[in-house]
Amino acid sequence: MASLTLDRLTKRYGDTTVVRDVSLDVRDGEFLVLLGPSGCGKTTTLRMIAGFVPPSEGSIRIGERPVTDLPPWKRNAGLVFQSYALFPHMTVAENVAFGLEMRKAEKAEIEPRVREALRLVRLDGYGDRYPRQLSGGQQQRVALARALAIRPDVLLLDEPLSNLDAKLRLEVRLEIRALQQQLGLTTVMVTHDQEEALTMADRLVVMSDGEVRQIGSQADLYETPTDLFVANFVGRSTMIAGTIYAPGAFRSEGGLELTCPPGPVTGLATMSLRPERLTIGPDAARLDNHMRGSVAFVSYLGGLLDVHVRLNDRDQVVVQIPNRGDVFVPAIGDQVEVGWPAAACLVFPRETN
Amino acid sequence: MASLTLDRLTKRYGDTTVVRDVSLDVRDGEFLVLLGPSGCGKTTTLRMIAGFVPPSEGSIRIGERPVTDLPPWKRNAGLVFQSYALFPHMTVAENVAFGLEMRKAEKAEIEPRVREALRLVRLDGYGDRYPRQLSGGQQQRVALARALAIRPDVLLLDEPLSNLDAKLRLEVRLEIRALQQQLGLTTVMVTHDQEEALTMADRLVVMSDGEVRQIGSQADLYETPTDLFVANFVGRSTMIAGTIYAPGAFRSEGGLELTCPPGPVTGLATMSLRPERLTIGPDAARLDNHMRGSVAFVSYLGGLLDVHVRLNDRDQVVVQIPNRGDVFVPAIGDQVEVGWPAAACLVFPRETN
Amino acid sequence: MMLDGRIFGRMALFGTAYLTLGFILLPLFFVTWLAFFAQEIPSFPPEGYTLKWFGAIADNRNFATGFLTSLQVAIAATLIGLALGVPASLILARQTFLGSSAINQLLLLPIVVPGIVLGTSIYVFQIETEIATGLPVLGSMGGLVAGHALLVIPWTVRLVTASLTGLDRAAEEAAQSLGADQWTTFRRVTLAAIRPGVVAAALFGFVASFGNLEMSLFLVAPGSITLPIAILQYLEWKIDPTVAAVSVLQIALIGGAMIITDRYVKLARVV
Amino acid sequence: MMLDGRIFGRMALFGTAYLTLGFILLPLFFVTWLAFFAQEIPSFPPEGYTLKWFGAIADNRNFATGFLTSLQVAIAATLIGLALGVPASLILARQTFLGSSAINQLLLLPIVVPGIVLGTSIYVFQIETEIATGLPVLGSMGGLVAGHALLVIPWTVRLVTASLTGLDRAAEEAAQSLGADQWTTFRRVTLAAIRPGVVAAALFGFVASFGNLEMSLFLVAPGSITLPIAILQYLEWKIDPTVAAVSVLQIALIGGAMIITDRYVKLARVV
Repeated sequence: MASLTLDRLTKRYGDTTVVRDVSLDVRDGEFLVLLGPSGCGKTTTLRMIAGFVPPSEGSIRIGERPVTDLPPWKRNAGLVFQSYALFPHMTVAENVAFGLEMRKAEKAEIEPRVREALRLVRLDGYGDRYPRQLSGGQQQRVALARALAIRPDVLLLDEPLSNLDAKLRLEVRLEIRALQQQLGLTTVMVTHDQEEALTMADRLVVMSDGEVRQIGSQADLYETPTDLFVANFVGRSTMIAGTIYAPGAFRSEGGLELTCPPGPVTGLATMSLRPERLTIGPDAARLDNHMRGSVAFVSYLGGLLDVHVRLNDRDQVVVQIPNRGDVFVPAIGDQVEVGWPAAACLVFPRETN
Repeated sequence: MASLTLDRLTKRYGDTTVVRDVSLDVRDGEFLVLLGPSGCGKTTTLRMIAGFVPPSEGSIRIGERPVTDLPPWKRNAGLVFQSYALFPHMTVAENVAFGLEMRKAEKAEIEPRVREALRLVRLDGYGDRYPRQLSGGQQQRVALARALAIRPDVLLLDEPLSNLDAKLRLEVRLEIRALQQQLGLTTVMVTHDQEEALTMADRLVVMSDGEVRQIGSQADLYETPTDLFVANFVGRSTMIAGTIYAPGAFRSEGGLELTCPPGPVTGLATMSLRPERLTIGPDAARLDNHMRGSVAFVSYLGGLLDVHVRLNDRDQVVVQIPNRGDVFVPAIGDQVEVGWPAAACLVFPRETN
Repeated sequence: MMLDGRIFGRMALFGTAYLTLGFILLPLFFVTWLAFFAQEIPSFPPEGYTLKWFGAIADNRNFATGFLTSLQVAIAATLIGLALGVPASLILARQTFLGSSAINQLLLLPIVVPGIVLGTSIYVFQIETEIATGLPVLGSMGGLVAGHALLVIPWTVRLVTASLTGLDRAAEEAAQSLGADQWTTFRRVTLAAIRPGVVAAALFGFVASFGNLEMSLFLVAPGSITLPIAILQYLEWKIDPTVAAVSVLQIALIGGAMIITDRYVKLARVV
Repeated sequence: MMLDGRIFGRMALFGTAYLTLGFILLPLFFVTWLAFFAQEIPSFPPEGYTLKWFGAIADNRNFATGFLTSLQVAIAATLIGLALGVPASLILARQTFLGSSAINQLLLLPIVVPGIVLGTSIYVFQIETEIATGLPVLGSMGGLVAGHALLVIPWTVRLVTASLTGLDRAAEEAAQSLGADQWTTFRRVTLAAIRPGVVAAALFGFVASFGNLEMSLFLVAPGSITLPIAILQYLEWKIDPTVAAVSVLQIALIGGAMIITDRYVKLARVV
C-alpha cells in the first residue's frame, strides 16, 4: 500500500472543464470517498487516477512514484466497477488469477494467492464456478478479490454497490469496509449515495461542477459545511430564505426574526437547519429562536417522526423527533411551539443560480 | 370507488400453498399496503384481486359485486406495474385512452378525460410523446394516469416504485399518495420496502409465508407487533435471547436480569428493543433496566448516531441517538451506562426455526 | 507511444471495415455501371451510355413472364410462411415445453440446409406424393409455393422471436385490466408489438423466395419459368448488358423495399 | 368459459408450431427414408432396404471431386470472410462514425440480394477485371473463393456483433487495470468474449458457401465442379436414390456440425 497524491488535476474536453484543479492527499491506509451528484466530475477523477483518462493538467503520484503518464496496466491500481466487469468466459478462480498471470507469477504462487483472495471475500470453494452462476453480491465480491489479488498500491471503487439491492448493499458495504481496515488498503471510492459515503469513509471529498467543495470528516461536513451546496447534499436540511441585517440577526422572507451566530455573511442569505436540532413542544420556549406554528403534515417513519410545521405563509420547517414511547406527537392542524438554538443555524450567502 | 373484500382467499399450486386464508376489508378510499419479504404471497394476493390468478378457495368482492369468477377485463380495477407496462407502440395519449376505448367511450368524451388524467399526474402536453421518450418517473406517472382514466373501482399498485432511483422514488411516492387522497381512491399496494409502506399507507398488512401476520396502522405495527417476525420486519430492532422465568422477569442468555411488562409469554423468549427507546449516559440510571457496557462501534449517519454497546459476551444492543449539538457522543471502547424502561421491552416466544 | 499504438490499431480496424464494404459493393457497383454501357459486348472503356438495355428487358418474354411468376410465388409463399411462422414463434417464445428449444433450432433448418439438398428433398417428396395420391403436385403452382414457403419460415421465426423479446408481458396484463379481452389484447398489444418483426420477416422472406434458384429449378412446371431461371438461361447463350440491367432492377427494387421498411421499422433493431 | 377459450387458443398455437415443424421436416425425413430404398426407381411401397446408394456416391467421380472442391472453397471462403468480417464488426459495434449504421446495413446485402444477381455481378466484374488486367481471374480458384467469401461476411457481421453486445466494456478496462496491455486485453478478453459468435459465424458461413449453387454456376472453371453442381447435373439425366443419399450425407454433416457447435457455444444465444 502507498499514499496517493493528486496535484491540481484538471480535465478539459474542448471548452468544457469537467474536473478543475483537484488536489488531494490520500494517506496510506485511508478510505477516502468522492461524493457528489452525477456529472460532478468524481468519476472522471477516479478514471484519471486509474489511467483511463489522460489529465489535461496536473499530476498524480502513487507513493513516491509519478504515474501521470503511465498506461493503466503499469499503475498497479486495483479497480472495482459498478457493473462488476468480471470476465464472463473465465471461472471465478481464473478471474482472480488474471492479474497475477499478467505479473508473470509462477503457477505455484498463483494458486495459494487466489485461494487467499477468495477466502478474504468469503467465497472459498467458489473458484470453479462461472460469474453467471453467482448472485450480484457474490460477483461484486469476486471483483473485489480480483482487485486485491494483485496487491495493489491503491484500491479504486467506482460506485461498487449501485447494482446491488438494498439489503445486499448494506452487507457488502460492511464487508468492504472491514476488509479495507483489516488490510490497511489505501482506497478511493466514488459514490453519489451520502449514506454509503458517511458510513464507509475515513474522510470525504464533496465535489460539484468539477470542483472540490469540501474535504473533511463526516462531522466536519455535517456540522460545519463550507457552503450551501454541502449543507444541502450531506444530511437533510430545512432552508429558510432571508437577510442578515446585523451581525447574528436574520430576518426571513416571511418576517421571522431569528438569532444566529455572528459570521461573515451579510445581505441576502439562506439559513440551513438540521431537522433533529429543532425542538417541538413547551421546551422550545427556552431556546434562542422560538415561535408558534401549525402542524402541516406528520410522517411516521418507525423510529422517527417528521413533523412539518408551517410558521407563516413563506416559512416551513421540518422537525425530526425520535419516536420514544413518552414523546409528544402533534396532530395535523395543531398549534405548536417550535424552537432551536442559535448554534443550530448555519447561514450562507444566497446562491443566485 | 368502492370497498374491497377478500374472504378466506387461498391459492395452492399442487401441494404448495402460496396464499392461505387471507381475509381483508379495504374501506372505500383507504390506502392499504401489503408488506412482506419476497415470496410471502403479497403479489399473488394482488394478482388474485386483479383476476390474473384464479383463487383455489375463497372469494373477492368489489363493493357489493362478487368478482371471484370474472376475468380481469370485467373487474374495473386499475393496475400499475413495477415495469410500467406501457404500450410501446402507442403515444402517451393513446396509452391513456386505451381503457376508455375498451369501454366504447365516444371520441368526444375520451379526449377531455385523457387530458384530465394527464393533468392529474402533471404531464399536460406530453400526450404526443412515446413512452421511450420519457424518463422512468414520467413513464410510471403515465401508467398511473392510464389506470385512473378508467375511473377504476379499486387501484392496484404492484411495487410501483421499485424501478425508480432513490430521489425519484421519494417524489413519485408523495405524488401517488397525494393523488390517492385527493381522489379518494380505494388502493391496494404491494411492496417489500417498509419505509415506502410506512409513509404511504393508511393501514398495513404484514404477510409472511402466504399468511397475514398483522393488520394495523403504522403505530400498531411498530409499537405493538404481534410476533417476532413483525417486530423484526417493521423498523429496526435489537434482539436479546433469554428466558421469562417469572411474570415480567427476563434473564438473558448472557446473564442480564431485565424487567419487562408482565405478559402471557413464559419460558424461552426473545426480547426486541427499538434502538431509539434506549438511553445512553447518566440519565440511564433512572430507567427500569440499566447496566454498564463498552462501546463496540459508533456509526455516524448525519442526523443520527448508532452506538453499538457490548453488554457482555453474548448480549449487545444498538442505541440510536439524535445528533443534536449538545449530545454526548461516546468513543469506541468507552465504558457507558445504558438503560431502557420496562415498557420499551417487547417480548415474544422464541421461534424455533 | 501508447496513443500511437491506439491510433494505429484503430486505423487498421477502420481500414478493414471499409475494405469489407468495398469487397461487397464493388461487384454490385460494377454491374450497375455496366448496365448503362452502349456497346453490346461489355468492355472498357465504355463507348457511351444508354438506357436501351432496360428497354430490352421488357421485350424479352422470358424475363417478363419469369418476373410475374416469381412475384406471384414470392407473395403467396410469404403469406403462407407468415401464417405458419408467426403463431409458431408466439408459442415458442412464450412457452417452454418438451422439445421447444429443439423445435426452435429445427425451424431454422431451411437457412442452413443447402438449397440443392432442400430442393432435392422437396422434389422427391412431391414425386412420391404424386405417385401415392395421383394428384398433380409436382410442377403445380401449389407445389412451387409450398417449397418457397419453407424459405420464408426461418426468417419469420427469427425476426418475430426477436421482436417478442422486447415485449413486456405485463403490457398484455395491463391491457386486460383496462378492459380488453384476450383477443383484443392479442390484436392491439401483442400483434402491434411484433409488427416490426413481421414486416421485416415479410421483406426478407419475400426476397429469399423471389431470388431463389435451386428450389425453382426442381419444382417449376415444364414450360413455366421464374426470373432467376430466365436469367440463367439467358446467360447460357448470350452475355450482354441486358442481364446487368435485370440485376440492377432487382437490386434497386430490394434496396427500395429495405429503405421503405427501414423508415417504418428500424431493421437494425430486429435483424 | 374463460379457461376454455384460453385452452383452445393455446391448442391452436401449439398446433401451428408442430404443423410448421412438420412442413419443414417432412421432406427431409422423406429424402432420408428414400435413400435406403432397395429399388432404383423410387416408389412405394419400398421393395426392401439397402445401403448400396451410399456406396454409389463414392463410385461417382463427379460427386467425389465436387465434394473436395466444395470443401476447399468453403474452408478458404470462411477464413477470408472471418478475416474481413470480424475486424469490421469490431469497429462497427464499438465506434459510431459517419455512415457506420449504413455500412452495417450494407454488409448484410449478400444475404438479401438474390444469389443469381450476386453471381451475375461477380461474373461480369471478374470478366472485366480479366480483360483489364490480363490476369486469369474468371474460372480461377481465387475468383471462386472470393465470390464465396461474400456469402460468409454477412453471417460474420451479424453473429459477431450480437456477441459483442454481451461484452461489458468495463471488462476490458478491468483487464488493463490488472496489468494487461492493449494487445493482451484484446486477445484475452475481447476475442474470448466474441468466440461463440465467431464459431457460429464460421459454421453458418461454411454451410452457406458449401451449399451455394448460383455463385458456383457462374464462377467455376470449365471442367471443374462443386458438389451442388454435381447433384444438379446428376438429376438432369437420372433419378435414383443416390441423390437422396448425397442429400442425407449433407444433412447429417451439417446437423452433426451444428450439434457439436451447440455444445461449445449455445447457438440459440447468438443466432
